Amino acid sequence: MNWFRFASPASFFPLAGRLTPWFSAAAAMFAAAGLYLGLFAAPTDAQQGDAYRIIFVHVATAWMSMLIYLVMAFWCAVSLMFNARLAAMMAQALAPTGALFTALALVTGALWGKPTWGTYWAWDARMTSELILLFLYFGYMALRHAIDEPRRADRASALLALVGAVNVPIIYFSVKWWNTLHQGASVSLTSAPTMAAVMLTGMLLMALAAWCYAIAIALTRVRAIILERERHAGWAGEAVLAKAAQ
Amino acid sequence: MTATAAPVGRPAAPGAWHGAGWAVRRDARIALRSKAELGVQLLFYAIVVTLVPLGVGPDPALLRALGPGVLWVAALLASLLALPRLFAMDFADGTLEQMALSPYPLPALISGKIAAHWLATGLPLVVASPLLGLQFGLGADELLVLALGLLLGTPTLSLLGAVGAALTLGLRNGALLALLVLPLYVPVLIFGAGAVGAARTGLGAAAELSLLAAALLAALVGAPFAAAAAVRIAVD
Amino acid sequence: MTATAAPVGRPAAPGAWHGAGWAVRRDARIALRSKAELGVQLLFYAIVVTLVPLGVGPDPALLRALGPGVLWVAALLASLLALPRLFAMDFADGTLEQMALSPYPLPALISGKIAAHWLATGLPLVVASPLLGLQFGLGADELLVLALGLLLGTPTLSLLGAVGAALTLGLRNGALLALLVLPLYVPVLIFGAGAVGAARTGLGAAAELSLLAAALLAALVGAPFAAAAAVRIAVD
Amino acid sequence: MLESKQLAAQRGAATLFSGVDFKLTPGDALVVTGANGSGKTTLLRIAAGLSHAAQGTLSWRGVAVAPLDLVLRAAVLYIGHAAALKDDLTAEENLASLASLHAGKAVSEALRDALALWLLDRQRALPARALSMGQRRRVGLARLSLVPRPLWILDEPAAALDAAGVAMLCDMLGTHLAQGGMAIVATHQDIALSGPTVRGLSLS
Amino acid sequence: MLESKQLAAQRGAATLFSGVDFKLTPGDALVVTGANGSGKTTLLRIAAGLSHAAQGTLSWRGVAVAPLDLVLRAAVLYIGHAAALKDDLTAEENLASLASLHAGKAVSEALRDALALWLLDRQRALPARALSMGQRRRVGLARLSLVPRPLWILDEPAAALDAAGVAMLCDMLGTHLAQGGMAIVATHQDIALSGPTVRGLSLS
Amino acid sequence: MSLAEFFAMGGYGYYVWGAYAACALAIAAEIIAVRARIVAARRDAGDGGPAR
Ligand code: HEM
Ligand SMILES: Nc1ncnc2c1ncn2[C@@H]1O[C@H](COP(=O)(O)OP(=O)(O)OP(=O)(O)O)[C@@H](O)[C@H]1O
Ligand SMILES: Nc1ncnc2c1ncn2[C@@H]1O[C@H](COP(=O)(O)OP(=O)(O)OP(=O)(O)O)[C@@H](O)[C@H]1O
Ligand SMILES: [Mg+2]
Ligand SMILES: [Mg+2]
Repeated sequence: MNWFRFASPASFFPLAGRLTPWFSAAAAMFAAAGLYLGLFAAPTDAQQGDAYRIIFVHVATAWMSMLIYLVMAFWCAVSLMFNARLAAMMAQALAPTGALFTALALVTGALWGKPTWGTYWAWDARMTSELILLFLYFGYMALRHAIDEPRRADRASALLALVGAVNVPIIYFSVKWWNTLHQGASVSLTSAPTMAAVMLTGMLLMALAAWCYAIAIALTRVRAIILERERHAGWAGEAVLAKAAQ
Repeated sequence: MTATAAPVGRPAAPGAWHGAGWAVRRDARIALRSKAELGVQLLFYAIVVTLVPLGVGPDPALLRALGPGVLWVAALLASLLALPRLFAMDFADGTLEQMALSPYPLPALISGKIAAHWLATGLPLVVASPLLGLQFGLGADELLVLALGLLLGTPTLSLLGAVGAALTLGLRNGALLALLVLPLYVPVLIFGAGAVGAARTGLGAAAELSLLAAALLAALVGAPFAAAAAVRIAVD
Repeated sequence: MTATAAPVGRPAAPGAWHGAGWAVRRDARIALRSKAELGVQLLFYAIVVTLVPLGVGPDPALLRALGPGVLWVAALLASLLALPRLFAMDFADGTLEQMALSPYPLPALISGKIAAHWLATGLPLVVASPLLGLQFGLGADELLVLALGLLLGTPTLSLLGAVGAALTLGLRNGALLALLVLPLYVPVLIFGAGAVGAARTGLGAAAELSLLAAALLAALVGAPFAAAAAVRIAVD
Repeated sequence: MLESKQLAAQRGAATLFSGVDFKLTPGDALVVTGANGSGKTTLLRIAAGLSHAAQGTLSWRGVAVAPLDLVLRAAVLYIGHAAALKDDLTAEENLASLASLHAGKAVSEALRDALALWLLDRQRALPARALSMGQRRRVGLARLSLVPRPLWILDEPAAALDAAGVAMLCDMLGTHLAQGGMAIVATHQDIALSGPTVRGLSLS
Repeated sequence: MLESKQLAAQRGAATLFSGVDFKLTPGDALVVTGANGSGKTTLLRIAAGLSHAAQGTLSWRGVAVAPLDLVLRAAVLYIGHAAALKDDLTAEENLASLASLHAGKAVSEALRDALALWLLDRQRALPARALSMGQRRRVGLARLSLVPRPLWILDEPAAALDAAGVAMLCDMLGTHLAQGGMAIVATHQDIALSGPTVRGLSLS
Repeated sequence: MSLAEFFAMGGYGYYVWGAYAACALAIAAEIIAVRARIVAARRDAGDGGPAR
């Protein structure tokens, strides 16, 4: 099997269509199991009470927010090195989901912070770097949006994502440094209780659900992008008609 | 023999230094002709820095604590203010495409432009900073660290900013440029302001300053190539 | 009869309001080409506000003191970043001479341009300021005074900036004059930030706010004519 | 209607021209020629009321007019080297905006007709940045049919136009003059504009 | 030396041209004509190595070259619509700067000669903002004699030039070709460039 | 455990359910938006494509 066949949008389009339902189903299953563990099976925490149950969505979204940026940067590198259109479209499709997870990590973190720290927002190292990550996502999307010519947008935004990816660790490190310099926002995230096995399992399941969801939604969005951009290429219309005929 | 190292028929790229020198000379000469915009930037810096003592009141301890951060944030914003001018006019009048077509390596030409830009916009801030730092009651060693930090940090700002400016060529928006560039400025801000803070508490700023230097080195190596790639995309 | 008041053969100048409306529509359409642009402008403010704690540290008391000043500096920066678009580009591409030649009164057209500039840079900040102020821990009445002050003050920034921008276009010493205009920003910033400080200490901000309103009125009356005169000189 | 007496223009230490007299009555055209830098653009800008003359007077309908006089502004359509197009606006938006600056709100049918006349139907919704050099000029010239003014002042209108565009331009100029309009045109190319009422003015 | 195979260009959804083949050997000139918006500028930018072609290849001396290839950059002099002049620099400074960007430091006598050739002696010390349209173009064209390059790519070089300027341009082109140079010229005006080695390419 | 207790989350119901609801709403909104986008893209490709 020649995998490079799928590097062309025309042949990737149906493949993505076939994969999506599987990932959606997996996401639903993992989420159901994770939610069961997180909301019913896991016992109430001695220190935080039930507030800690936010961890099951918070950690999953926080992990995904960073992971998606890395994956996006990977596709951007591929698109620049091999001048691959599909890779650029993958990056384009991932960005909104990444930004969404970042925003959700911030919101869930803030909602967690109020009961535990007594404030929605503190200039904690992780929260601050997460906020900056959100700005990086928005910058990427805004730059894409501002350029009309899709190929130019591909290349310019890919370059930006790479520059950003090189900077993410530096930003993270510097913000951490800044935080210790200022004696922290009085609370530290690492003081979370050592996790019970059931909690850990629940978090992992939720993270897997987020993975599968992100893949499914990105595949769907990339199909929309392929159709929008290849609308004049002939095969796109055929693909739509073939689908309608089924 | 070195001559055979180059494939037959491929001319060797002419000197990168000459290219950079060309750009520095040209841009410095233009900047010296129209001094107005330089003034705007320095004035902005001064206004921002003067404003804070007026806003937070005359408590010396408070001012001294705020000083480094305010001076650095102001430097960041002032640098941002000057960025649109780095490439936009050259792009509009066709200079940038001539540069891309010249036999000099484009990253070298771009480095020259960045250097000239820093000379015109960053260096004045470095020079003015001790004076403005006095308003916050900073001591001599803090002022020294402040100036040193700006000397190491503002070129990094220009370099990173150049990438953003090149990426937004032909796009109307000054705010977009800020959105792309300011997050990248964060480490410089933290280490720069941190250095002065460390000097104040007597801890010594060597660590922060070396981090600033390292960031500068990294930006020096990477940014001209990234900016050149962005310029190539823009002239296509 | 009013008709005879105009000398025979002299057409009455068409409506100033129409002229201003034309300029507002044109410039606002360019500035807000897409809905995303408004979002970018708001993000710009959010980032500027985020930089401050990174510079001065996360101490809530410090931040609360700095908050109003920071928002005002952000307003100034956004205003300055958009200034080149106000006249320089119109001058370069010939729009400004077409405006001078149109039958609409030039000060009206210019007022429209200034209004559009404010709509694109000042208004978004006024709207977002309560949210941004929260990041600095400002209380409800402070937030109200902050928003009110920005509402009164940012148009003044746009008007003063327009005079400076027009002066730099054509006059031989325009640059110098423009630099003289910039310091006029300072009183606006001081009253604006001072108003919030007064609200915090419970003194009431009526005095500062009326001063801002007075400054706005003066600028509204004077600035369009000054800018129009400078533009006429520039297109000669 | 437009009459100049002893116009002179000075730039720096150099006198570009002096003693320029012309008189345009309805149906007249003045074709200004001359070497590069001889002062054609300068003369046209003075005639349009944009620049001050070093000497001499300009009068419209027998009344002396100062630069940027409202009377002149209401009578003149000036199209110079600069096209006054905004890169971010589409061709149609640009045209609508420019036309309404001089002649109030433009009707959208009239806009389309004007664009079609200059063969820009397919470029209507393109941002000006995407237009070719000639297409930009065509958008500028499309104002001619939207802004009714007795006096056209055109600085090198044929630059960047293809042959069809030049023919179109001559056509419009001919109609304008036939309807009692006036025109001052500076040009390097020979544009086929002839007739008893077309006069030449050559700056040296 | 410069050879194109099946070049095609796409802008937005529209294909501007496709299947463009040409071959230039020393002494050859290619005169590109076509209506406004037909893709002349686009083709010239591809040939100069500035833009990517949608399809097709470009080769120089038999070797395929990518956009902005050093080989091409060392062989081409491209003068497009934009003059690359800085308003604040004088004519001479502008010319010196542009020439040295492509051919190392310019000798000051050579600069003066080049300016004199294009009748710009008296404008030498004028800032570019004061120059007339045609004078600006002349400063740009003065590079032709300062930057020795086998392949000239000129986009509407005659625009804004007066008759003497056009004659000068034809002269220079003729000499360049006679010395074994090559040229690609896009133009709307008929420029008197003839000979067995001048070929036309008409884009529709 | 009663249903009411479950929803109260030991007094932290507002925060816990707020977090879960935010996630659910955001994900639902994203799914709807992407669905709408691909439907629109399909329609345009079907209409505009030269394959017709
Ligand atoms: C806006 C607010 C917040 C943001 C942006 C945020 C961000 C993050 C990020 C990025 C992670 C993943 C980091 C990693 O795995 O190394 C994370 C994990 C975590 N967060 Fe938060 N957080 C926020 C608020 C909170 C609050 C208030 C708490 C609870 C007191 C909290 C507790 C945790 C815990 C326990 C983890 C898991 C740590 C681990 O597994 O390593 N977070 N958060
Ligand atoms: N400060 C100055 N000192 C001397 N000469 C000047 C100065 N400013 C402008 N000039 C000259 O004034 C002339 C302006 O001419 P103008 O633009 O009217 O020429 P034109 O006839 O339109 O030329 P073209 O055919 O090139 O468009 C130019 O020759 C220019 O060099
Ligand atoms: N995004 C786009 N969608 C459709 N058409 C476009 C787009 N961008 C550019 N074009 C068209 O591409 C063409 C570019 O042509 P080019 O500038 O090469 O023309 P030209 O032959 O040089 O014309 P001129 O004689 O006017 O200089 C124009 O017709 C323009 O309208
Ligand atoms: Mg002229
Ligand atoms: Mg062209």
